[in-house]
Amino acid sequence: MSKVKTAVKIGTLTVKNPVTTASGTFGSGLEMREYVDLRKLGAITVKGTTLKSRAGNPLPRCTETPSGTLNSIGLENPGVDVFVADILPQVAAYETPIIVNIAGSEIPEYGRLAEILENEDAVSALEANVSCPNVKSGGMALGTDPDLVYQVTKLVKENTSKPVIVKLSPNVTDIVSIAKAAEEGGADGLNLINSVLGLAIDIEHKRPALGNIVGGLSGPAIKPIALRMVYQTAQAVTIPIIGLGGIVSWQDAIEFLMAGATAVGIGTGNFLDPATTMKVVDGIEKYLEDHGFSDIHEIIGIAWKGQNAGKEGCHVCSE
Amino acid sequence: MSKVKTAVKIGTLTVKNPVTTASGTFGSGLEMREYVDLRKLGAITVKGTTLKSRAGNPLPRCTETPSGTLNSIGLENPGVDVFVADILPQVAAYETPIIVNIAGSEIPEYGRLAEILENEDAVSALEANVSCPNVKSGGMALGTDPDLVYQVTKLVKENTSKPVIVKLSPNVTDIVSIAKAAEEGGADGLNLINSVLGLAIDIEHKRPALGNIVGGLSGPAIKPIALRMVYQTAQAVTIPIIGLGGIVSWQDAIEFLMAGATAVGIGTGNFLDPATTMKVVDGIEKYLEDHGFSDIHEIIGIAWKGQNAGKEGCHVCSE
Amino acid sequence: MVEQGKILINEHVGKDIWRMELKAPWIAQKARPGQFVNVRLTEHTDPLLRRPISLHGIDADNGIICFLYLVVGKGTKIMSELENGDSLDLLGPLGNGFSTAFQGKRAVLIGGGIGSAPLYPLMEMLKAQKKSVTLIYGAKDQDSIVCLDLYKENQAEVIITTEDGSAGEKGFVTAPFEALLRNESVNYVYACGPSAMLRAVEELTLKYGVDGEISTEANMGCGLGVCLSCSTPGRDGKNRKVCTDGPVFKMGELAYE
Amino acid sequence: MVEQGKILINEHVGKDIWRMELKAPWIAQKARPGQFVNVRLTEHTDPLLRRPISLHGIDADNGIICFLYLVVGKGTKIMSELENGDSLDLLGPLGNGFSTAFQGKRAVLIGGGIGSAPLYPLMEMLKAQKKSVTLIYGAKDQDSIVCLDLYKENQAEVIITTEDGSAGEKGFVTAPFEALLRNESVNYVYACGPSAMLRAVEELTLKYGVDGEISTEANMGCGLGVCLSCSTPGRDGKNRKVCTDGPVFKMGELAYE
Ligand SMILES: Cc1cc2nc3c(=O)[nH]c(=O)nc-3n(C[C@H](O)[C@H](O)[C@H](O)COP(=O)(O)OP(=O)(O)OC[C@H]3O[C@@H](n4cnc5c(N)ncnc54)[C@H](O)[C@@H]3O)c2cc1C
Ligand SMILES: Cc1cc2nc3c(=O)[nH]c(=O)nc-3n(C[C@H](O)[C@H](O)[C@H](O)COP(=O)(O)OP(=O)(O)OC[C@H]3O[C@@H](n4cnc5c(N)ncnc54)[C@H](O)[C@@H]3O)c2cc1C
Ligand SMILES: Cc1cc2nc3c(=O)[nH]c(=O)nc-3n(C[C@H](O)[C@H](O)[C@H](O)COP(=O)(O)O)c2cc1C
Ligand SMILES: Cc1cc2nc3c(=O)[nH]c(=O)nc-3n(C[C@H](O)[C@H](O)[C@H](O)COP(=O)(O)O)c2cc1C
Ligand code: FES
Ligand code: FES
Repeated sequence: MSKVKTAVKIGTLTVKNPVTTASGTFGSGLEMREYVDLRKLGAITVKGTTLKSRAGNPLPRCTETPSGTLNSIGLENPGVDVFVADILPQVAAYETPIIVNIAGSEIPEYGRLAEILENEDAVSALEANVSCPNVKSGGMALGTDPDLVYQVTKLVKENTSKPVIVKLSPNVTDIVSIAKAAEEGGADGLNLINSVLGLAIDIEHKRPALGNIVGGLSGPAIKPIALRMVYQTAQAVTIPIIGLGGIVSWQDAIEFLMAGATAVGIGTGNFLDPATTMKVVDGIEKYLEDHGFSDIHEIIGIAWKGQNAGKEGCHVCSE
Repeated sequence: MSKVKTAVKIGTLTVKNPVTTASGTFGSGLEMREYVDLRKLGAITVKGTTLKSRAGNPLPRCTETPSGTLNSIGLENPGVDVFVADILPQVAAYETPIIVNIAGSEIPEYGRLAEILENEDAVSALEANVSCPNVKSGGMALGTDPDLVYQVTKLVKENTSKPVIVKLSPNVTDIVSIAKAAEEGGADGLNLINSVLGLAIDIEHKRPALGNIVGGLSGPAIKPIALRMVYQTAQAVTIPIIGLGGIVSWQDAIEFLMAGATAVGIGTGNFLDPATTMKVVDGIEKYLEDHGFSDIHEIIGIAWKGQNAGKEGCHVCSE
Repeated sequence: MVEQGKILINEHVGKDIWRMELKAPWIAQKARPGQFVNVRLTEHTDPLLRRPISLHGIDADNGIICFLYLVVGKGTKIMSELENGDSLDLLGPLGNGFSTAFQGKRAVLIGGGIGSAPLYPLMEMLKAQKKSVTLIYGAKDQDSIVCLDLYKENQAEVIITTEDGSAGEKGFVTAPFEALLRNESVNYVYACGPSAMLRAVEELTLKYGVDGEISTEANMGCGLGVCLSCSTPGRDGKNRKVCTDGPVFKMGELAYE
Repeated sequence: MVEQGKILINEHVGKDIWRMELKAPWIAQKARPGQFVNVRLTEHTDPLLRRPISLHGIDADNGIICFLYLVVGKGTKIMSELENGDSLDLLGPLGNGFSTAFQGKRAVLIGGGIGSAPLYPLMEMLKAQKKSVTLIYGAKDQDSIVCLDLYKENQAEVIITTEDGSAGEKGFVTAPFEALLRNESVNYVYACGPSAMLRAVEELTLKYGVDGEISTEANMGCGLGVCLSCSTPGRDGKNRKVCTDGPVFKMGELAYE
């Protein structure tokens, strides 16, 4: 066992290392047992769950872009009841904290989901995905409006005693104001970023490449966007951030930690190499040892806390 | 000469083909003479110009990310007077329409720049870059506020008789509302997108990789974001769009045209292959010929005008 | 399992078609006909995703597997440029594979274009079980027909159709297939190819009341059952993952819109 | 010009150091010592940007150029994996190059680590002009010192320093350089290496009133003078582009912060 301390806390939840999975890219975890020692993960963040089952979007649901993938799964999932009855107990057997990602198309659904999951001891934390359009408010994603994010967070908090993570959409002008709204609503942690809204054209068929037209861009292509949002947000809030977006190596994970993330999530990286999470766990530990750090907290935010930090200016005009 | 019609109009400006350069990635054009037949371009869009000269941001100003580059040049330029006196006449000799990209740190500067350039016959159109922070309004970029975009556009229009293109920042929640504000302000065309705000960490030095901390992400990585914004905006406005972001091949350019762009710009693509613009000009023409089109307008927006167009839903939750 | 396969042969065998043999003992040992391998093409991030390629040959004894692939885009182009001795990052075997436990003796295998790739190891397996095999192989033209010797060596009956008539019957696989169904006894049908072909074949099997399986495709994100990119509706209203519930499905199992 | 160079030799010559010879007649014809080539590593988009590499050898007669490069990241790693016969996409020659029209006979060339790469063709040119050349070559250790034969063949004087003392004098290039300046007549100095070394060398030349040139580096976007990524402040308050105004600058021309 290494002497380096890699445990971090998100609210009342302590995870033994800062590595979790990105919701929707790791199934329930069970599918990955052949490649991943689930016990070795800091936490397993499972596929997004909704009140009722969902069939998802029309195919094609996935296409490749330069260093990225666009997907429009459409939250296909069996619904929270099936999840709780059939899947959760199996995952719980691995004794790794389980973070359940929840999504609703109307705000009250988030409260209902929290209430249902509150009874499940196997659930260690809730992660509210606020990237879906709010049907009631004209279709703009919930997560683009600080007031709605505040409301959702507050509602989830009221219905659970478990730590609540709010997963923010990057498709906003001002990520910091949204992050602060979640913090004010009582969030114990933030997850950033969800995928970036994008589109590809299938020029052969002269139509959008995805059945759903628009999709979420993920993978290494978005890493600079995610790092920027983590860097800015970490300086503006006091709650921990799970940073993710394009992590495929331990070096990428170190970038996120240095930018201010307390933990990291692996999404698309699982598709390239199903053992990516394991390599990131080991790589972070080795990095800390090799560089003489004794606790992971020493590098969290070092890029802006450290000696070398400079002043952020406009990249366009040097104002 | 090909029989295919490739000419398009932006306001009163007709360009013989839809290919221009992305401001800041092609200098004034003169630097590229060894590689590019400047007469063959639809238009040359030159480096951003400000009222006074600017020295730009500290180094490093550029770093590579997966399929992208992050840059923070900081609008280094000699100022509009030097541009007009020394550079413009030389570029004008090539008889290709010149689009001058202008930027100000306060709104009135845009008016002043338009006024100065109004006297220059060699200038075919103005492109207002609204991605810089507005010093007066707390530092958020001008281009993130529809009212300010409306004001800038209106002011530039009042001070020039030339076509006015507004170059939008992608770092916004709702690109369509910003685009509409520019249209209402009188814009003759839109350019989208400018680079996406990003950051990279230099883990060896434990600090941001760029001297300016944040930078603009450009190149193929952002192509899906740019295409999404062009696709959405083209359906919401009636003015033409110059689409750009990650174009490195003629196939990429066709994607933008099908998404609804009337013209395309090549930026980072020039760095990979300095002859990219020429290959895109030829490739578009050949595509149209090979597919039996007689006029480029037949493919503009075909991805949403065409038979195959579907209904856009939420990529996350299939609402 | 992720296994680094060592390339033994990578040869151009037909119009844009290549055949690759790799030393990959672990996969060769585990794989069943109809399964596939997810191939990583670069340690960099473009092209990013792995590409699914069916097992066209499985030689457990010698630890060798084989791919038959059509060069259609950048991933398959990279594959075609690899040389003997190069290694290739393989994730697999993945998917469910064909089942061969049907009643009766006579199997008809229908391959459309590169869709014939997974049928070869299936034929070998059926032959080992003493079934009789007829292959109906449809292609664009003569130059797109490859690897027939394999079938002939194994005493399989082969019927060729080409769209332009440059080899075999002119037309599509459905014509000789329907003739077979009408005139001879067919116990089980396997088909792999473009979805229009699969649909037509499936309709015929339903019409003539013959059972069988199809191997289908979908754009894949993970190949592991975790991303739901490949999720395809079944006739029962439930979705199936092409990567782990498939790529082989029972005739009539999937819904076509 | 974009030229597809054909690799003739790609050999490992020192600790993480490789030497590549390419057939590239157009560039070989045009290039001057101190210029560089911008190398594209893939037709895909990761790694995206070209990598600037100095000309370490220019053989116009045979149409051959040579690179000496240190493997530090993914671009140079890709270079090191290329094989004879492979082609490499070269954009160049770029930059201004060294000038050799100085008064007097004695030139001192100072190379720090891989910074010695562009000094070799410079030495050849100086020798052709009958100048006398002293090379001061500083490196981490013995294993990082490469291609000295070239200098010896050309009767250049060579002084070695290593940080660990495993070859030559222990320490940095500045010690023997200052000794030279103090004791001998030096007409012109050329230096290329890490920026800390360049700064120290520059201070010594200013102190001893000797002219010279340095070749410097900056992260580049284009290498063509269009992106201003490499723009570096001069002492006169004006910026210079390392790619087109440089990479060679007069001693004292650039401002160090
Ligand atoms: C289970 C399965 C088995 C397959 N077996 C074979 C085989 O044995 N031989 C063979 O030649 N081809 C096979 N294919 C198709 C093969 O995967 C695609 O042709 C290949 O992915 C195209 O990659 P590319 O980079 O060359 O093309 P591109 O068009 O550049 O690929 C772009 C993207 O689209 C995806 N894509 C493109 N075409 C397909 C397709 N038909 N199916 C799934 N994804 C696609 C790619 O994975 C990639 O993400 C199989 C597909 C599946 C799903
Ligand atoms: C004019 C010039 C001449 C050069 N000549 C040589 C030479 O002859 N031999 C040699 O070994 N090296 C030389 N270099 C340095 C060489 O360009 C870098 O080592 C190389 O770009 C690193 O690429 P990478 O992908 O291996 O490393 P990575 O670290 O993966 O590169 C990441 C990014 O940083 C940039 N970068 C990293 N280091 C440097 C650097 N030192 N200078 C400029 N950009 C950098 C790369 O271009 C790339 O965009 C020269 C640099 C310049 C500017
Ligand atoms: C196929 C796929 C499915 C996803 N499903 C969900 C989901 O159900 N809920 C959610 O909050 N995020 C979902 N995401 C977003 C990821 O969790 C993650 O935020 C995003 O992919 C960025 O990380 P990455 O670049 O490491 O993939 C999904 C992403 C992908 C690629
Ligand atoms: C080095 C560099 C400098 C740029 N300078 C400007 C500029 O001065 N004004 C401007 O409006 N956009 C500027 N841009 C943004 C580009 O014009 C373009 O919008 C962006 O790079 C996206 O296109 P691309 O992916 O093709 O590069 C610059 C981009 C780069 C990479
Ligand atoms: S490809 Fe990911 S679930 Fe099938
Ligand atoms: S690298 Fe682009 S101007 Fe020098």
